[in-house]
Amino acid sequence: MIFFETLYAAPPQLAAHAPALLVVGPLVGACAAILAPNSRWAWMISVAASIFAVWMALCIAGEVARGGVVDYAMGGFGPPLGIAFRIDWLGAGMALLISSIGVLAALYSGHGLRSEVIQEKHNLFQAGFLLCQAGLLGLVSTGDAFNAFVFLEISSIGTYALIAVGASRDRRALPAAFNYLVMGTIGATFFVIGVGFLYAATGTLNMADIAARIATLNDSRAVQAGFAFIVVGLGLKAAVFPLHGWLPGAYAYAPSLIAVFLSATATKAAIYLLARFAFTVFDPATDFVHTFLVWVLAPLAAAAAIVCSIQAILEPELRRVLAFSSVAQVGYMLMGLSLASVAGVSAGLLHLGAHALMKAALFMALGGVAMSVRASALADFAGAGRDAPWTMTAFAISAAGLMGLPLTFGFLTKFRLIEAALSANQVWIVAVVAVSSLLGLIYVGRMLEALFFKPQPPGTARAVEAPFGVLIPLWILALASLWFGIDASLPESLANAGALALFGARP
Amino acid sequence: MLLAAAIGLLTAMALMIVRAIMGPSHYDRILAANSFGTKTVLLIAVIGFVFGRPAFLDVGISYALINFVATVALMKFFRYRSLETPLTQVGPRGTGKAGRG
Amino acid sequence: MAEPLNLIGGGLAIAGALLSLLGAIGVLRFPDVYTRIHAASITDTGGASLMLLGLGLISGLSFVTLKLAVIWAFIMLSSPAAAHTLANAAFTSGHAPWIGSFRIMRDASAGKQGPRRP
Amino acid sequence: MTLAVTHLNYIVVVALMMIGLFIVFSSGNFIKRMIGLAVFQVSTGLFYISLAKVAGGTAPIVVDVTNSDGQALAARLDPAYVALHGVDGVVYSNPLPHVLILTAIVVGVATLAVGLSIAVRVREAYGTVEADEVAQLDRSEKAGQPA
Amino acid sequence: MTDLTRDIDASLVIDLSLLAMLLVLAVAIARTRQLLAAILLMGVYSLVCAVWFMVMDAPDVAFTEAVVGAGVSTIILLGAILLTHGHAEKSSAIRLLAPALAAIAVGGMLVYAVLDLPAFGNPTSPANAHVSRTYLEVASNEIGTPNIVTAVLASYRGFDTLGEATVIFAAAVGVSLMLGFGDLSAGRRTPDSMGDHHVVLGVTAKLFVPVIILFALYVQFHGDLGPGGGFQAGVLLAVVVILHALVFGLRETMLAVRPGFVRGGAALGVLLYAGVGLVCIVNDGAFLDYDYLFPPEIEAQIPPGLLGDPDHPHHWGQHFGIFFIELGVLFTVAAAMISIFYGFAGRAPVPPGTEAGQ
Repeated sequence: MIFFETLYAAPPQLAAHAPALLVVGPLVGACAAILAPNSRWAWMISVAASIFAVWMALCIAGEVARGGVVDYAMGGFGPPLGIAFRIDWLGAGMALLISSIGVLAALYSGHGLRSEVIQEKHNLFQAGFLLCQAGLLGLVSTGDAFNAFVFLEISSIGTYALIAVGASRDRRALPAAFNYLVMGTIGATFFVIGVGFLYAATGTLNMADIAARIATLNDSRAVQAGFAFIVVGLGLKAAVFPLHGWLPGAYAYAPSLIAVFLSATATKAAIYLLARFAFTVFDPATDFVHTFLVWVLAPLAAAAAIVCSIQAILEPELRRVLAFSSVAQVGYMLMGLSLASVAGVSAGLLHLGAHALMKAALFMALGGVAMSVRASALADFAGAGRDAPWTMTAFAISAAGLMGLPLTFGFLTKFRLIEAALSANQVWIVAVVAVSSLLGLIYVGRMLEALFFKPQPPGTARAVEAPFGVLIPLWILALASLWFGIDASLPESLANAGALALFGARP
Repeated sequence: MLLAAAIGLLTAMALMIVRAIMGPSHYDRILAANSFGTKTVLLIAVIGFVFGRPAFLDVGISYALINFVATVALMKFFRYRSLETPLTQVGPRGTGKAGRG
Repeated sequence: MAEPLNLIGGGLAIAGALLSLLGAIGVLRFPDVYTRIHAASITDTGGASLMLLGLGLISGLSFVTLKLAVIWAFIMLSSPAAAHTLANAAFTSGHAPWIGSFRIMRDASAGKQGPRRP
Repeated sequence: MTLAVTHLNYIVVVALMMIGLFIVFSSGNFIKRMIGLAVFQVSTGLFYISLAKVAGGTAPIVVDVTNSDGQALAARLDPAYVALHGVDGVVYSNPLPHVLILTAIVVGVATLAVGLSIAVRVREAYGTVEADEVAQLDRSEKAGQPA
Repeated sequence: MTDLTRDIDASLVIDLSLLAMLLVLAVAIARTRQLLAAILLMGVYSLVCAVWFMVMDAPDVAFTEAVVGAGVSTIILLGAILLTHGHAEKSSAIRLLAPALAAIAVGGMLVYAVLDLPAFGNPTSPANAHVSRTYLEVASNEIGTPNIVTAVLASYRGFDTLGEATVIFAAAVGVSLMLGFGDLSAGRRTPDSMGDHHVVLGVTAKLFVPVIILFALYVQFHGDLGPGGGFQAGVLLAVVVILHALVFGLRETMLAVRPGFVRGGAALGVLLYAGVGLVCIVNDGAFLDYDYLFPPEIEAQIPPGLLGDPDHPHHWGQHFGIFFIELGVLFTVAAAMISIFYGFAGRAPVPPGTEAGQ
C-alpha cells in the first residue's frame, strides 16, 4: 500500500475529479471513436481512452491510500439527494483491474479485430468496447443503487451486439448473444425490482443510506425479497451456477477482443456488486443474509466448481472449455465470499484478480492464433504449440495458473482459499477445491497435450505466430501472473484492503 | 359529470380491446388499435380535467400524432410488407409535390 | 368559471363519450371491416369534436383551449386519413365487402388488384 | 380496509410481471420473447409508479396556490391533510420513481432494439427465429462435422 | 374529508379498470401466436400503461411511454417482423410447465413481499417521505424549474440521465453493428408500391411534418414547466423522420437526413452532455454541477433575479445547464432512434426459406 500512498499521479485539481473522469473518459472516447475518420484513428482513441482510465484509476487508488474512502458527489448534490460515487479499496482495486485489462485488450484489438470484424465496423466496434468499459468502471465506483443499474445496462447493451458480431466467424454467436441478452435483461430487471423493494422500505437509493436505514428493518419481508431479487439478478449477470447457461456460448463465439475483455471483467463486476450488497448494504450477520451465504451460495459455488469442471473436460471445443472453466472459477470466488470472513473474502477477491489475468491471456492467445487456425474444435489446434511457440507458451503459462500449479498466481489464490476455509472450519470446501483442482488438471492437461504433443492433423492450416502487437499484451499478462505467483504482495494487500473495506473497516 | 364521460370512454376502450383481440383480420385489429388510440387521447384530456391538471394535454397531442404514424406504418406493413416503399411520389427533388396518379 | 358553462360542457363531454361508446359497439357488432371502419371513423371524429368542445367550454379561454383545438385538428386530420388508408389497403389487398359484389368491385376485379372473392 | 384492497394495485402489477416472465420463458420465438421482455420491463415500471402515488396527490409539477387553478386543486382536499403532507399548500405525488422509470423505459426500448436486431441476424443466418429449430440446426451441424 | 375520498374513488375506478384492461391484454399477448396481433396488442398495452401513468400523477412517464412504447417500439417491432417471420410456433405443453412454475415462484415471492409494503397511496410511506419529500421541498428553490421531475432528472440525478443517453447511444451502436445504417447504394432495388399512390396520405403527412417539428420544439423547451423534455422531443423528431420515410420512401428520406449525419449526431449529443459536465469541472465545480457552468466573473455580471428567485443566484447556471443537457439528450435520442429505424427499415429482407451464411 506504500506504493499507492506515495503515488503522485496527477495534480490535485485533476485527481479530485478522478472518479467522474474515470467513467467519462471512456465515454467521451466512445463518441470520438464514432466520429473518427477511419479505423486506425478509432483504435488510437480506444487505446488513449483506456490509458486515461488507468491513469484515473491510479489517481483514485492514491487518494484512497491517503484518505481511506473517496466520495464524489455528482452535480454537487451530496447523498442521498444526488448520485454519489463512493470508492473504497475494493472499488479502487476493481477499477484498476478493469482499466488495465481494458488497455491490454485495446492494444490487442489493433491486430485482433482485423481478422474478425470488417473494416467499416471497426469504429462502431471500438465505440461499443469503450462504452462497455465505461459501464463497468461506473458499476464498480458508484454508491447509488439505481445508478448501478444504469451502468449495468450501459455495459451490457453494447456487449450483446459485440458478441453477436462474432457471427462472422461462427453463426452460433447470434443465438448465444440473444440468449445472453434475454438472461442479462431479466437479471437487470430483477435487480431493479430488488432495488425497488429496498427503496419502498427505506425511501432512498444511496447504498450507504440504505445500509444505515435497513439495520432496523431486517424483519421486513420487502427488504428480504429485495435482497432475494438483487441476488438472483446479479447471480444471472455473474453466471452463478445454475444461472450460467448463457455464458459458455457468449464467451466462446464472441470476437476474441470481447472474449478477452468480458471473461476478465464482466462477471467480476457483477460479483463485485453482489459482494457490495451482501456485505456492505446488507449486514452479513443478519439471519437471512447469513442463511443465503451458507446454505445457498456456498453449495452452489461448490457445485459450479465441480460440475462445470466436468463439463469443461467433456467439451470438445477449445473456447467452450475455457468458458466452462470460467463458471467453475466463479465458483471459487463465491466460495471465498460465502465464508463471510475477511480471510475468505480476501481469498475470493485475490482469485478474482488472478482469474482475470489468466483468462484474458488464454483468450488472447487463442485469438492470436485464430487468425491462422479458423476452427473451433480442440483437435484442430493440435500442434499449434510447436508452430506458434511464443503465443502458446504464454497460453501454457496462464493455463498452468488456471490449474493451480505451484509457483503460479493461481496456486497462491487456491492456497489462500484453503487457508481461509480451514480457519473457518469449513473442511468440505477444502475437499471441493481439491477435487475441482484435480478436474482442472485434467482439462488443462488435455488442452496442453493437444497443443504441444499431438501431431497436427493432416489437411488443417498450420498455426502462425501471432503478430507482435498481440504478443506484447499477451506476454504482459503471462508475466504478470508469473510474477504475482512469486511475489504477490501487491495483489494480496489490495485484496485484503478490499475485503476489510467490504466489512467496513479501514486497512 | 366528467367522471361519467371518462367511464363511458373506458367502456368504449374495453370494447375496442375485445375487437383487437378477436380480429379476425389484421385490418380489424389495426382499426381497433387506431380507434383505441383516438379514445385514449380523449381519455387523457378528460383525466386532466377530472384531476384538475388540464395542462397535461401535451401527452394527448403527442399521442394523436404518434397514432397517425403508427397506423400508417401498420397499413404499410400489411399492404406492402416493407417499411421503405414510397407511398406517394415526391416530385423532382426540391419541389416536393405529392405524386398524382 | 360560470356554472352553466360547466354543466353544458359536462353534458357535451358525456354526449361525446356516448357517441364513442356507440361507435365501439358498432365496431364490435358490425359484420365486416368496412362497416366497422365506418362506425369507428364517424364516431371517433364526432365523439372527439363533442367532447373537446365540452372540455373547451369548461376550461374557458386559455392556453388549454388552444391545446384542445390542436388535438381536435389532429384527430380531424388523422382519423379520416387513417380510415381511408385502412379501407384502401383492405380493399386493394382483396378483402371483399360483406354487402356483396357491386359495380365498383367488378371494375376493380377486372384490373390486377381486385378482391379475390366475388 | 383490508390488505387485499389496499394492495390490489401491487398484486395486479405482480400478475402482469408474472405474465411477462411467462412469455419470455415459454416462448421459443425470439420476437415473442422480446415482446415478453417488454411486458416484463413495463410492468416493473408500473410497480415503481405504484410506489410513488400519494393519495389525493397531484403530479409533481409545482402549482401556484395563489391562482385559481391552484386553489381549485387545494380545495379538493381536507386542509388538515394538506397541511400535514403537502408542500406549500399542495399535496404532490413522489417524483423520484418517475425519474427512475423514465430511465428504465429508455433502457427497455434500447434492449428491444438490440434484441430484435440480433433476432433479425439469426433469421438471416439460420432461416428461422425459433429457438428449437436453431438448436436443431446447430446440433445437426455438429453431428455432420468430423470431430 | 369527503372530498378526499371522492377524489380517490375517481382515480381508483379509472385505475382499476385500466389495470383490468392490462391484465386482459397481457393474457391475450401471451396466448396469441400471430406476432402481428401480439405487436398490435403490445402497442395498446403501452398506451393503457401511459393512461395509467397519467392517473398515477406521472405525466412525464406517460409521455415517454406513449411516444416510445406505443410509437417507436411498435414500428421497430414491425420492422423486425418484416425481416423475420409473422408466426410463432406452438410450444408443447411440457415446455409450458417449467416457465409457468418459474413465473409462479417469482410471483409468489413478489406477492409475499408486496403485502408487506405500506398501503397503496400512503403519504407517509418511506418511499414518499424521505428523499422524495426533500426534493419537493427544495427543488423549486435550488433548481428553479417548476417541474420537479425535470429538476431531479436533469440536475440531482443528472448523472443517471447521462447514463440513459449513453444507453440509447449504445443501442444505436449495437443496431448499426448488427444491421448497418440502411443501404443507400444506387443499384439497390426499392420494393414495389404496386402502382398505388396514396394522395390523401401524402397531403396529410406533409401537413403533419412541420407541425410535429414545431410541437417537438415546444416539448423540448417547455420541459421545465410541464411534462416533456429532451427525451420526448427527441423521439418526436425521430417520428417525423419515420413518417417521412413511411410516406415518401426511405430513399428520399435518407437523401434529406443522411445516415452519416445521424450517426455523428448521436455521438455529438452525448459529447454535448458530457461536455457540460466537463465545463463545470474546469470551473472548479463537481461534474455536472451547473452552479459552476459559468466562471464566477461571468456569473457576477448577471443581474440577480434575472431568472427566477433573486435569493438564489445560481439559477442562471442551473437553467442553462439543464437547457444544454436536454439539448444533448434531444440530439442523442433523435439520432439514435432514426439510426435504429434506418437499420431495420433499410435492410433487405431475406426471401423466406433461405438459409444464408455458411
